[in-house]
Amino acid sequence: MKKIVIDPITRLEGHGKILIYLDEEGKLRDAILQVPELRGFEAFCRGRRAEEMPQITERICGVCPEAHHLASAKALDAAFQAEVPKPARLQRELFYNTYIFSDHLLHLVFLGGPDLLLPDAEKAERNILGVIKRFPDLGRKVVEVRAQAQKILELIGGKAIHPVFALPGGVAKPLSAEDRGIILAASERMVELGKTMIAVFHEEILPQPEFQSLLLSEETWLPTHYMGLVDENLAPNFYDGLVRVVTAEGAELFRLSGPEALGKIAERSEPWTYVKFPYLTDFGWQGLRAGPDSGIYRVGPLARLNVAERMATPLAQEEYERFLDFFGEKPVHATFAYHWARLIEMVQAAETAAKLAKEPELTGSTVRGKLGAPGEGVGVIEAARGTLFHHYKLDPQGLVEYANLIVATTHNAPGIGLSVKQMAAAVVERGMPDEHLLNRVEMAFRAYDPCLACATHFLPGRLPVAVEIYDAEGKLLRRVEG
Amino acid sequence: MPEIKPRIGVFVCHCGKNIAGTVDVAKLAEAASRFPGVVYATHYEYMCSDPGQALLKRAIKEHRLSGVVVAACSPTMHEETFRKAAEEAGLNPYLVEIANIREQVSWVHSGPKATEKAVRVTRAVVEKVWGDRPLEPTEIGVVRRALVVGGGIAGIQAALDIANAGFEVLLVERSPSIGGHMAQLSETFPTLDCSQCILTPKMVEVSRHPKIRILAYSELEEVSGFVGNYRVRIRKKPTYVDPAKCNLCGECAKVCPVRVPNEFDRGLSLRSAIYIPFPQAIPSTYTLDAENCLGIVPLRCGKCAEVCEAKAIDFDMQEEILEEEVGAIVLATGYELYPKEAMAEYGYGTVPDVIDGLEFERLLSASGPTRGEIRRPSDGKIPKEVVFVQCSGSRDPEHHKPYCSKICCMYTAKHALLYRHAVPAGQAYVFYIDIRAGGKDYEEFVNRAMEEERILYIRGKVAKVFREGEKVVVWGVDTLTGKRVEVRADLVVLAQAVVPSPGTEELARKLRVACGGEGFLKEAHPKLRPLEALTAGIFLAGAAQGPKDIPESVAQASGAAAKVVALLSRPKLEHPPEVAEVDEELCSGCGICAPQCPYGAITVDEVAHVNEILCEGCGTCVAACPSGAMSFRNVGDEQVLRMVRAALEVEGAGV
Amino acid sequence: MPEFEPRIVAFLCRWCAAAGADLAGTSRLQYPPNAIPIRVNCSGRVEPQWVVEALKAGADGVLIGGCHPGDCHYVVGNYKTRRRIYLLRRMLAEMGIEPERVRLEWISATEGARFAQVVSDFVAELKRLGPLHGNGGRG
Amino acid sequence: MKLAVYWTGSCGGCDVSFLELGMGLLEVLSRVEIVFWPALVDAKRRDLERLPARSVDVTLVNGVIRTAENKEMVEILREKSKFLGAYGACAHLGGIPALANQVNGVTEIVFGPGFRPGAPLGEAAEDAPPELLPEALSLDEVVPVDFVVPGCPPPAGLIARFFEAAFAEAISPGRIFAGEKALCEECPRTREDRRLTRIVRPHEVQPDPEKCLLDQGIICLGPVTRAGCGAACPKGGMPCTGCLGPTPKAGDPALAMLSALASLVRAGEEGESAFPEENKILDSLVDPIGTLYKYSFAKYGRPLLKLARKRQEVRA
Repeated sequence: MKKIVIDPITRLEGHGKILIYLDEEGKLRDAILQVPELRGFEAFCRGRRAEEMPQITERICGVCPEAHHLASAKALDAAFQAEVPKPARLQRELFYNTYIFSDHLLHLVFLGGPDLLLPDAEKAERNILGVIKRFPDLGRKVVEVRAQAQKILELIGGKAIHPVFALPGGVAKPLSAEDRGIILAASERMVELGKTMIAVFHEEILPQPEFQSLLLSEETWLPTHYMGLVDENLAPNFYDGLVRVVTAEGAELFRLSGPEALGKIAERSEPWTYVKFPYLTDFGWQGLRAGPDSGIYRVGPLARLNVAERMATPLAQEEYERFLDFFGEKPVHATFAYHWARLIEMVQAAETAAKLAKEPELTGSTVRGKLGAPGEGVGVIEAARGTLFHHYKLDPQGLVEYANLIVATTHNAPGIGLSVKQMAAAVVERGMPDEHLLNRVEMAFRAYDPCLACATHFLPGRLPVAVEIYDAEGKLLRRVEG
Repeated sequence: MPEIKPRIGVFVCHCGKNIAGTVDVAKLAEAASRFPGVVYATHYEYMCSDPGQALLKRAIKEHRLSGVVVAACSPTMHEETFRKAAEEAGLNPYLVEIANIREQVSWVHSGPKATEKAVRVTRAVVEKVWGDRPLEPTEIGVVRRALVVGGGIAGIQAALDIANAGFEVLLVERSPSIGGHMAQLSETFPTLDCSQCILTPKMVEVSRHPKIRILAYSELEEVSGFVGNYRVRIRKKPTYVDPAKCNLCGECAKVCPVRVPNEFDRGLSLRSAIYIPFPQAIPSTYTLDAENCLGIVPLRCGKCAEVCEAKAIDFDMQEEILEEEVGAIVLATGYELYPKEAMAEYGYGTVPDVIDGLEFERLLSASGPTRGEIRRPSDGKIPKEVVFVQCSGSRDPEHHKPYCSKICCMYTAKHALLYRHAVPAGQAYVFYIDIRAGGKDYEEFVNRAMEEERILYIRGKVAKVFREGEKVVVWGVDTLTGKRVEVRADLVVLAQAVVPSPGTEELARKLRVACGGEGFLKEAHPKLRPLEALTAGIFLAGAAQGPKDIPESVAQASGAAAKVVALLSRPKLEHPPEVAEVDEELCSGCGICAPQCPYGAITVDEVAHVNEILCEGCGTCVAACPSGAMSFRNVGDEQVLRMVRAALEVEGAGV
Repeated sequence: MPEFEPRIVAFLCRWCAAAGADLAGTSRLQYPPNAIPIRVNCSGRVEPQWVVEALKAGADGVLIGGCHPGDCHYVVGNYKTRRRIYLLRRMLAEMGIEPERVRLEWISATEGARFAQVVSDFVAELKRLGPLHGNGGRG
Repeated sequence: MKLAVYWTGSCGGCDVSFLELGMGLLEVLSRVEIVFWPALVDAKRRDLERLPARSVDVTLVNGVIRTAENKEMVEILREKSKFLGAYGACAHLGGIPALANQVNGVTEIVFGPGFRPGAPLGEAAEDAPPELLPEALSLDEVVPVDFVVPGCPPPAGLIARFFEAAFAEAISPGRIFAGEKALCEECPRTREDRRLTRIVRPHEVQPDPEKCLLDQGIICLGPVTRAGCGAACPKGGMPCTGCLGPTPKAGDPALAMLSALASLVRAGEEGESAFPEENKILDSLVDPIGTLYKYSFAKYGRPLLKLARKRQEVRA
C-alpha cells in the first residue's frame, strides 16, 4: 500500500498535514486532514482576570485576533450585564469591519490568491512574490491600502495585531477628531480598492477555464448546511445579529441568539487529529460525510452569503446578484465559491467602515458602560472564517472560572476534511500525483482560508465530546464521553 | 564578575579555643584553599593580634592578593582592624570581608556540623570578595557657617554655642525681635527667677557676638543643596527704620495716630504702627509695620519721620532677598498655643475673662500691660477667684490633641502661686487630670502649690465655662468625690495645648524634613538620633520638635549645636562609598526608586541620580528598582546570588 | 536514610537580626546549624529574586531577619520588605510551593534568645514540610 | 540572503507582523531568498531536510515549543542555519500559551481521561499526531538561540531594525532587537505621585489620559519591560503587559515588578498601624501569575513550577 503526506500545508495560518492513503491498486482508500497543534487556551484561561480575556484569547490567532478580541469583549459585556455606550459600539464596529476587509484582502492576495491569480505557476512562483511580479500595480496598491486599513486598527485598537482596546462594557478611550480624519480618508481608499478587486476578479480570474472548472466541477461541490449571523433585514452582519442556519436545501433551520444557538451544536473528536468535529444536534452525528441528512454544516463567507437574503451595502449587493446568477442555485455548494463570497464581503466591509467613519457619535467621550456583578456570558461574532463563539463563567472576583470557544475553522473542520478527500480522489483518478496536482488538494483546503491556529486552542466545553480509541487492527477498545 | 582572575586569601582565626575548640580550623583552611578564586589559605591562633595582622600583610604582598577573607569573630569586632591592616599592605580596604565563624558558628554549634557550616559561611564570603570592587570614600567640602531658624531661647542657645566654637552663624527670626516666648514670661519654674533677667543678657550677647548675624523680621524662602553645602534664600522685610541710627527715643510712637493690638502682650494692650515689641528687644530698634501704617507709598502721614531727630526713618527701604551658603541648619521654630477658636466649650474667644497661659504671663509681668498687677481684661477688676484649667486641649484624642503638652502642670502651679502672692485674699482653683512633674525640683514645686490652703486642686475635667453677669461660671466634676463642682469665678486661665508654631509644616516641606502626625518636626530616630532631621545636616532644637520646657530646650539646643560644630569642624565630609548607584545606560527614569529613599537622596529627571553624600546605604531603592538600573556597590545582585549558590553547594561543604 | 536536614539561607539585617545572632553567640545559646547567614545592611535590600534563587539553588527555606516595626535603622526599609515578602508568599502559594518556606521575622539586636528560637522553630517546621527538592534537600 | 521562517506553537500573528512593514516588505522580499516559510511559500519539510547544513543565512522561529514535532523541526532548522533567532514573545519567553504550564496533562483535559493521540483507523502509528511535551518551552530551552526579535507580535520598527542588521551582516550574538531601557522612557504619560494607595483593574476605571497608569493604580509592566514599541498600549489607554520582555538587568520580570509594586504601596506613610491597609491593597492584585508572568512564564516561572511539581509527586 502507499501513503502520501503533505506536510506542512502551506499558506494558511497554523498547522496542517494531509494524509492520503491508497490501496494496492493505487486507488484512494482514505484521505485525512490532520491538525498536529494544540495549545490548550481554555485550560489556562481559568483563573485569569476577566478583563484580560480579550487580550489572552486573541493570541489564539494572529490573523483574526480582532475577532477573538471582540467576541471575548461581547461575552464579557453579557457576563457583566453591561450596556455598551454608542461611541464605544461604533468604535468596535468600525474597527471590526476594517478587520474583515483587511483579513479578506490578505487571503485574496497573499494566501489563497496565488492559487487564483497564478493557477499554473511553478511552486516557487506560486506566492505573493509571484502575484506582485505578475500584477505589480495591484500588488503595490494592495500593500498600500492594507497598510492604511491597519492604521485604522491601530488608531482604535492601540495595536493593529493583538489590539488592546476592548473592555467589558466598552472600550479603553474615546477617539479623537484628528484620528477620525485619518480613518475617514483610509476607509474611502478601502472602498476604491474593493471596486478594483472586483474588476480584477472579473477580468483575470473568473474567465479562466481552469477556475470555472474548479467552481463548477463535481469534485468541489459539497452539499452541507450553513451557519452565519444576519441582521434584522437578513443581510450578513459581522459584528452582531442572530445566528441563522439554513439546510443543504436552503430552508431556514433556526434563527437564534448566541446562547441558544450554542445549545444546538455538539462536538465529536477523533484520536488522529487535534481538531474536533462539530455537528448540528438536530441531525446528530452521521459520520464524516456531507448531505442534507448529515449534521455537518459550514461557516464563513460562502455560508454567510447562503444564509443571507441580501447584502447590507450597494456595491456588495450588485456583486452578490452577479454571484447568484452565475451559480443559479442557492445555497451555493461550490467550495471554490468561498473566494468569490470573500470578495463580496470584503466590499461590504469597506462600505460599512466608510459609513461608520462618518457617524457623529464615533468620537463621543462616553466609552464605558456601567458594569453589573460578574456572571456568565456568551459572545458570538462573525470572524472572517465564520461564526465564533466565546462562552465564559466568572467568579465573584471577576476571575474566569470556565471558558469555552468554538471557532470558525472548527465548524468547518468536517467540511474541510471532506473537500480534501473529494479533491484527493479526483487527483488520484488522474494517475500518480505530482507536486502540482497535490497542490490542488491543498487548494481545496485553502478555499476555506482555514485558520488552524484558531482551531487548535482546544479544550472541552459543556459540549459533549466523544473519543473512540482503536487498536492496530482497528478494533474499538473503548469510547470516552467527555 | 571581574575579568582578571581573582587572587583571594583566606585567613582562619582560632581565636584561641573560641573557634578552634569547635571548628576544625585546619580542615576549614584546607577546604578554603580549594575554593574557586582562592590562591592562599591559612589558619592562625589570633588573627587580630599584631603577629596575626603581620601575617595578613605579608601574605597580601607575597601572594599579590586581590582580596581577603578573614574567618573569625563578628565583623562588628575587627572588620576595621583587618581593613586597616590590608590598607597598610597596599590592598584597598573594601576588598576585605569577615566570615563570622565565632558568634554565628563556633559559639552556637558543635560537632562536625559546625565545621561544615563554617566552610559554607566562608565559601559564601569568598564569593562576595570575588565580586567586590576597590572603593574610595566620597569626599566633599563643607561651608563653615550655620543657619539657625528661630530666635527663641533654643535658637539663641544654639547660635551662641556654635558661634563660640568659632563658626559664623546666621540667626533668622520672623518677628522684629529675638527672644521668643521666653521674653513674654514673668517668672520661670521651679526657681521663680525672672525670665527677662536671665534671657536679656543672652540676647545682648547674641547681638554683640562678632560671629552671629541676626536677620530679624526675616523668613526662610527657599533651601537647596545638601549637607555641608546648603544654599538658602532669606527674605528680609523692610523695617523702614535704620537700626544704626535709631536711639530708641520713642517720639515716633507717640505721634503715630495708629493703634493696633500688641502681639507681645497677646493683644492685652495696644501699640502704634511704628513700635518696639518690648524695651529690651534685639535688634534694639523701632519697626514700622507697613500693614498697619496709614500708608507709605504714597505717603499718607509721615508724622513719625517729622519727629525723628536721628533721621532713622526711611520710607524708601526695600525688601531684601539674601542668598547665603551654609553647611548646617538648626531648626528652632518653637511653639504656639492651641488657638482660642478651637476651645468654644470653655468660652475661650467669647468670654473676655477666659484667657490662656501666656496672656496670664503678661498680666503677671512687671513690664506687662498691667504693670504686674493682676487685672482681668473685661473690666480691669482684680479677680478674687481664679480657675486654672490644665490639659485644655491636650490629652483629648476625640476633640483636640492626643498628646500631653508637658509644661502645663508646672506653669499652672507657678501661675497659682504667683497669683496668690499678687492677690493675698484671692482663691485659686486648679482643675487637673493628674500631675506630671518629672524634672529636677519639679515635684517639690508642685507640692508647694498644692499645700497652699488657698489653692484648691480639683481632680477632674471642666465640662463647661460660661458667663453669668460679671462672673465666669465653671462647671466640672471632682472625680475623686464624684461630686459636680461649680465655681463662680472672676477669671479663668486655660493651660492651652502646645502646638508647633504656624508655618512649621511649610518650612519642613522647603527643607525636605518630615513632620509627625501632630505637625512637630520629626527626628531621624526617636531614640538614637533625637537631635537630627532625617535630612543630613539639618538639626532640631526646642519645642518645634515637641513640647519642651526651657531647660530641655536649652539642652537640646546645645546638643544640636555640638552636632553642628562636629560637622563644620570636619576638613572634608567623608562618606562611606558603599551606597546605591544608577546605571544611566539602563535607567528609564520611571522614578520608582525616589519615594523609597527616606533621605531624599534620589532625584529623577530623564534618569535617576543618587546623591552619594545623602545616601545612607540601606539599598531599599535597589531592591525596588524593577529594571535593575539601580545597583549597590559591593552588594550587587549577582554577587549575592553567587553567595547564595556557593553557600548551598554540596561540594561547598568540602567535609 | 539519615534524617532530612533542611537547608536554610538567612538574610540578616546587620543592625538587628545579625547583631541578635551575635548576641546568641556571646550568650552561647545552642541552635541547629542549618541556616547559613548572609549579612545585609537592611532587610529592605532583600529582593524577592534572592529568595526565589535560594529556593531554586537548593534551599528548603529562606529566613529574612529585620528590625521590629518602628526600629528600622533606615526608618522604613523593613516595611517595604514586609510587603514584598507578603506578596511573594502569595505568588509561591499559587505556584504550589508552601509559603511557610519563606519567613520574615523581626529580631532586635537584644533578642539573641529569640534568634536561636526562630532558627530552631524554622528548622522544625521545614522538617515537617519535608524537602523542597524531593531529594533530602541536597541539590 | 537566504531566509527561513517557521512557526511552532504559534498564532500566526508573527507571520502577519511582517506585513506591517508595508511597502518596506516589498523591499525586504526583493533582497531575500525565502528557502522555507510555510505561511508564505510552498516548501515542505522534505525540501527543508534536503538543504545542506548551515546553508540558511538567517532563520526566524516564532511560536512556543509545545509538541515533539515542534522540537524536531527547530532542531532541523538549527542545523540548517547560520543564525537562528527567536521571533516574537512565544519563542522568546514562552508567551501566553506557556501559561498552560500551570495546568497538568492538557490533552487529557481536552479529550477526556485516557485519551492518547493515535493513527487513523488501521494506519501506521507514525501517522498519529505528535505527542505534546510535558511543558511548553521557550525556543532557547530546546536549541541555542543567536538573537531575539521580541514582541507579541514584534513591532514594525523592531522588525526593520532586525533586517537592517541582517542585511549589514551585523547580528551580534545574543542581541535582542529592542531598547535597553524600560518602556517608561518612551511613554508620554507624566509620572508624579509614585506610590500605590490602591490597585484597580483596567475595566474598573477610565484612567486620566495624561497621567502614568501606575500612579493611577493600574498595574503597568512598563518599568520592567524593554522599550521599542513606542509605548503602544499605554498610548491606547491600556497598561503595558510586558510582551517585549524584561530589561537586560531585570532578571525575572515578574519578581522584579512584584518587588517594585510592593515597595510602592503607601510608600511614605508606612507604620505598623498601616499593615492591614497595605495587605488589603496587595490582596487586590488578583492573579499575580497571569498578571506578572503573562508572557514570560515558560522562561522565568517554570523552574519554580518544576520544584512545586516535584513536591506534589513527593507528597503523592
